[in-house]
Amino acid sequence: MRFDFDDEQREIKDTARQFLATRFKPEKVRELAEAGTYDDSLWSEISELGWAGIAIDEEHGGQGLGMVELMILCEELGHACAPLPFLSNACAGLVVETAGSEEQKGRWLPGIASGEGRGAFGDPEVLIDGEGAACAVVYGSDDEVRVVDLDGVSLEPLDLIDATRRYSAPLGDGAGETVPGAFAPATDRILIAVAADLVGIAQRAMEMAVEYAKDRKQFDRPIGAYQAVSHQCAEMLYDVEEARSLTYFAAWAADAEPDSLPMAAAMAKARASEAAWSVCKSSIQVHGGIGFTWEHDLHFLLKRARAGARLFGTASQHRERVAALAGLG
Amino acid sequence: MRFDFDDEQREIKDTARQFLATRFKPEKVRELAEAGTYDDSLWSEISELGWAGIAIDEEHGGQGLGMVELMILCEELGHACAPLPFLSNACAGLVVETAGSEEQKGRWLPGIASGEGRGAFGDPEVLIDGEGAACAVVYGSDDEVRVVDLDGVSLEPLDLIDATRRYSAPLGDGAGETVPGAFAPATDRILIAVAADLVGIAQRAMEMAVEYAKDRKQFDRPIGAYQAVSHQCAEMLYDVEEARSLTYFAAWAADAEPDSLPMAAAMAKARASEAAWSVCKSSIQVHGGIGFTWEHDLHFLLKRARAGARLFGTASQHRERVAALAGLG
Amino acid sequence: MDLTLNDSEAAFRDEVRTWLEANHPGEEPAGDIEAFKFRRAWQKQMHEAGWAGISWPKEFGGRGATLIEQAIFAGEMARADAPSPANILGLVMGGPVIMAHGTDEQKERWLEPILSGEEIWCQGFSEPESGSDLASLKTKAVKENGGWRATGQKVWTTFAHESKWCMLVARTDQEAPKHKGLTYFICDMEQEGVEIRPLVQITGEAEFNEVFFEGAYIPDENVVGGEGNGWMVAITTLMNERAGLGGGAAVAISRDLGRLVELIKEHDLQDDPVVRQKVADLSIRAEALRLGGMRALTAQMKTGIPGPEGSIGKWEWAKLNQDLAELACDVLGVEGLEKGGPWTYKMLRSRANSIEGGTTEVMKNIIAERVLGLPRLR
Amino acid sequence: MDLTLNDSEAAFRDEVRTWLEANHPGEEPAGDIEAFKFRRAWQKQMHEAGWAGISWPKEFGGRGATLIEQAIFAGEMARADAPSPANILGLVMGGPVIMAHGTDEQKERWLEPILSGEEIWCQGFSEPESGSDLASLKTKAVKENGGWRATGQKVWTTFAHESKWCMLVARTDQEAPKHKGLTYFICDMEQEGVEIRPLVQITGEAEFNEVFFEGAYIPDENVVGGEGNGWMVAITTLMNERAGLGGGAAVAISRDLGRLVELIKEHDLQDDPVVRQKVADLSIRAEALRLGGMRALTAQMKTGIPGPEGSIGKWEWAKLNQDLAELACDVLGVEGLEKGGPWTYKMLRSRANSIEGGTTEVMKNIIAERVLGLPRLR
Repeated sequence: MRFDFDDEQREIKDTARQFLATRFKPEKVRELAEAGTYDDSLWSEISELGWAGIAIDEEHGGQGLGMVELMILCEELGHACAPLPFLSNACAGLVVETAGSEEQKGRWLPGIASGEGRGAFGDPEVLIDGEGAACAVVYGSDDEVRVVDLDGVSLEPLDLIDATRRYSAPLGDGAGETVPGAFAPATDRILIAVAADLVGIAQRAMEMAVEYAKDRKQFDRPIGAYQAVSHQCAEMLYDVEEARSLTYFAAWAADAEPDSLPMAAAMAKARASEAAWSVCKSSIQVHGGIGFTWEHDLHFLLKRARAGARLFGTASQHRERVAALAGLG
Repeated sequence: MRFDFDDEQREIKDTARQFLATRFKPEKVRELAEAGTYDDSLWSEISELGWAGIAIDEEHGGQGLGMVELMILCEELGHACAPLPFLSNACAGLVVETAGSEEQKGRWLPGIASGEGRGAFGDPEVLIDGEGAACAVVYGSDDEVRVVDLDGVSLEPLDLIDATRRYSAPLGDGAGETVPGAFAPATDRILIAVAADLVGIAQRAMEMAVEYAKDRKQFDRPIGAYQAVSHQCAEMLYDVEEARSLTYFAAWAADAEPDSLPMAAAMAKARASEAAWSVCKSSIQVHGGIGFTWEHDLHFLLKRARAGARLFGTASQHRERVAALAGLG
Repeated sequence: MDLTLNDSEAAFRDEVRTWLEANHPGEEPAGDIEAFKFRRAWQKQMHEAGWAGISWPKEFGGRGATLIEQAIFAGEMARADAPSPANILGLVMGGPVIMAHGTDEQKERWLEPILSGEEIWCQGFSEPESGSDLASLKTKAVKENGGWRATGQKVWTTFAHESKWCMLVARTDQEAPKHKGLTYFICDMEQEGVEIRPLVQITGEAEFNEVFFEGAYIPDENVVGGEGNGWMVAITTLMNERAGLGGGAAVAISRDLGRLVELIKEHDLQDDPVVRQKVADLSIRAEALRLGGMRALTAQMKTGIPGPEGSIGKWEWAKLNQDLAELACDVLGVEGLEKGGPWTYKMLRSRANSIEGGTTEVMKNIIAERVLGLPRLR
Repeated sequence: MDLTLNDSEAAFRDEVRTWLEANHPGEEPAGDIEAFKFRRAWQKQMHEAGWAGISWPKEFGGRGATLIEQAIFAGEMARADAPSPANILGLVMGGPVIMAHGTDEQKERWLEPILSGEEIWCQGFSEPESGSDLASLKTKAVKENGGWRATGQKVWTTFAHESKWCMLVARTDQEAPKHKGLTYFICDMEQEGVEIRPLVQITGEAEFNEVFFEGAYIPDENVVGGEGNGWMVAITTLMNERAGLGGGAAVAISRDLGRLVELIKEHDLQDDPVVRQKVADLSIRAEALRLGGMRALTAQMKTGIPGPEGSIGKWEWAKLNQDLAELACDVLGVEGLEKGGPWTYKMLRSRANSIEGGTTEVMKNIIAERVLGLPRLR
């Protein structure tokens, strides 16, 4: 029993943290978010590191690692608030790999794994990162999941508050080809990926609040010496750590204990959705006026947290699933 | 426009506060609660002051005052945590007066008003203060309200945590005589009476916490100088004042603006139920270990708050009513 | 207790309502400059009808309305969704502070143009390093023949670029203890030593500004309340602000709540028990806010000054506004994430409600210390 | 990450489980004295099978189990709903403190009777005037030939009337600063100078006692860790307490959660969406508590000592236990108000969870200061 990363996983995490800290400095995130674009060369660089295909099997050009490794990257990308089409591509990969036909796998996975033919991801409400993607994996309103060739498809951009990702209007149920396999396991894994992004966001927003509370003085002492502030920070840690425990466990369960996956994934998404939104709000409160300005970086986190909490099912919806799985039928 | 008591109401409140402070000192409340009895002479004394019939019309031996005056007494009785069959008797009076037949009024109101032939009060779950009462007003599980002559009826005591009132098992739907009138207005008034009791309890529990926070020293200063404590106290005031505003308004509406009564009463009961329970819990927390001992008086308040919050409909149930009245149908 | 309006109050309400129905200027135009022009015209119109200085004494050109009439007026303005007059800070802070602490010359010079909206006022209190701890402000003013030179930075200054005058608190004595040594100035914004930069918020709008004073000149006659009395004068101003801006809050929330109920029905969620519990909770808190306002007003009528209990209302209002907008966005789904959507805007904008005008933490301190009598922090 | 048990751990778990199934002593009898006798016999039985001192090194008669084995054991105990051994404070606090700070003679004298349950231990730290601020304690001990005379009052002492020994912290130097000048004694409870009064709680039960020391005699050889080192020794004890008592908490909560789900079905509320949201919320928090415990254990295996993160678990557990019991009582309706009902008892009893063993406010301080590195309060 060991609830901690092994050396290889630790290495992935540390490398990702360092790499992202140099590539996605706050001013870079701001530049991309304000322009509403991605930096293709950064995507290439990340793909060359093998991140895009981290959880895709080697046969299709991936690294063949597991959900834990994918989750580690997602958390770090959330922590960096990185504008990248990573999450959508990973989600597309999870579905095609788990539920796609052999033909679909052969056709789409190599591009997803190499990052050169990205997958977009959508549900009946929104499509994420469709622009520039080769294909889109789309959850339909008819409970079918389809792979859509995006070649020649025109997209209608949606201008959402989260400027670190690209959104467009949903594709509808007409296009594409149904995936033949059971997609529930992929869906659960997708929840974990988003939850990890949210954990990273929450962690970052908390770090910023703690940092500020140590520096900022009011009434002749650091505001972090007042319980009104320090206890808010303690509550942030409470939220972050609960969300993190549940998310890490869910990722491990995806790899090692599939029976526990559905409950664990629903719990992780529910808790991480609430934690990220709540921590970002508290962090603004701790920052006071400055945290409410555009020039401060907090709002990029706040908005990404809000979007992530909403997408792929809200906390309420996942609690409803938890209730059913917890024995209330 | 004046959201405050007039001189006469202020006088009633001050007199009640003073009277109850001398008659229901904490040691007296404890003595009665631990013995599980009422003090009949105190009931007689209170009845002689005209309290039992305060809102009953003069024709039937009451004082003919309104819901505001009754509410004032209820709040003060809650504040004193007084073990008395006042609330049940007042509830019985409200129903018979508002919805009873002339014959029922003539038969029961004079005793209720004088306190010499008390009314008990019950719902499908519990009967309050049946022992020693002349009659009981009972809400049946069949949506009928009945007056039951308690002469010769044997009661099965229920041992609830609230030791400041006497409870017994419900009478069932068989006995008694249906009240012919519309009882909804009486029901709303009953909610206000209970809400006022809860406001009084909350006020008292808050006063005790504030007092303690001023006196008790830890780490060389009064604990009330720490925001962890002082902000909890501020939150108590927030709860108490919201519950109070809503309860006072509902009482005024009962007397002066009947159209607003149903919504106002539901709001008051919902908010006061949560406020009293929450303030009592916080007060224990502020007191620390000592507040958890039997020898401290807080638990009598806590338990009365819990019972009051449950009886006559929970906060959830009344919020459901509010939602309907607020336009959600 | 009497929560109805008496005949004269009811007549007043009808008068306001009728006037607003007949004179409502319609929706604000888009664009900051256009919107401000619109509100300036609206204030002129209000002033001509005698509504601009509703709380001001008649001797200073106001209507001398009672507190209740003021509350009725604020409620009717909110009910009609009428825009604020352009010179709101002049009306609720600048004017009252001049009337209370100004010289006759100052009253003569400044009051009328405030009322008419001819001269807009802004407030220069907050600084980057002094938010809740106002007395720690660093902007300083140094004596220079017949006047002062002010240097420093202010933030959260509304409509600075439209303003003629700034209520500026600056340190004039470096040696004196923190709360002493401050002086309250009225500084001319139309001069070289004043630079204004818009401060964009997380909503993407620039409702506020940063103002840089770099040797801005202020003549002696623009000192209010005497040298070194700035703290005391500023406190009066802030009390006026909190009382003056809070008036229509409950009405505005109740209007938003009505919109939320409609939204829920449009999304066919009216039968969802969880949504119903939340709406009921918001309704109850909104009603408590409204009633608490009436109680505070009654108390103020007795004592003459707004009591510290008002801090509960500020706190309540902030939380309520935030929770309401959040629920609306939840109901809207992805639409509630759309940039520029009215509820999305409100959800983001409301995050500042628990910071601006005194943080919720400061409100709790005030309640603990001044209402409950708990020992002062530290 | 590997959250499964390895073969040897799984074998250990099976061993514990099998033994508990075969040896579970059944339900505790009613009545405090009977119940204690029962638990004493149970401890004897555990000791004979080698389970009593599970965490103790083998050289002192324990099993020398790894941290994981200890956690497994606590989990299995909770799972089987097995009673605690009678001498729980001796096992998790008294023994470890003697092993860490005691002399060879002390180890020889005290350890074996702790394990066997022959001599029960209690804890004399808290006083009426010193709760969270332990160092402010007032009980004093004065030197007297070959020993000390202790005078003062302790509270929250569990099983004082059954105890042979009390871990007593008393002030031995009035002049020294607060945290110095304390000494850690092992005081014989069976003497005239010790008076015990039951302390009835809001539940109506007397789980704790007040203990009055009136010149109680303690020989020099009963000082642990040396005169004046009481604070340091006490802190070790408390750390052991928090780690030792927390083990089965998550399992116990998960068992209660299962009961709650059954209760909800019995009351036909399983389709109520509001109830479902609440149950899910509790389930999620219970799972987070369980997983957080595993993370803390992993960290402790690396560093050797329980980290300050454990404070999150204490806080989580308290709140969760309270909310769970409250929901159960809500579901029960009037039955949830009945004195003596198991859920009613739990609802009342759980109010102390956020106070005992360190208040939630103190937990937040610890997290803020020791985990997040925020400046110390004051």
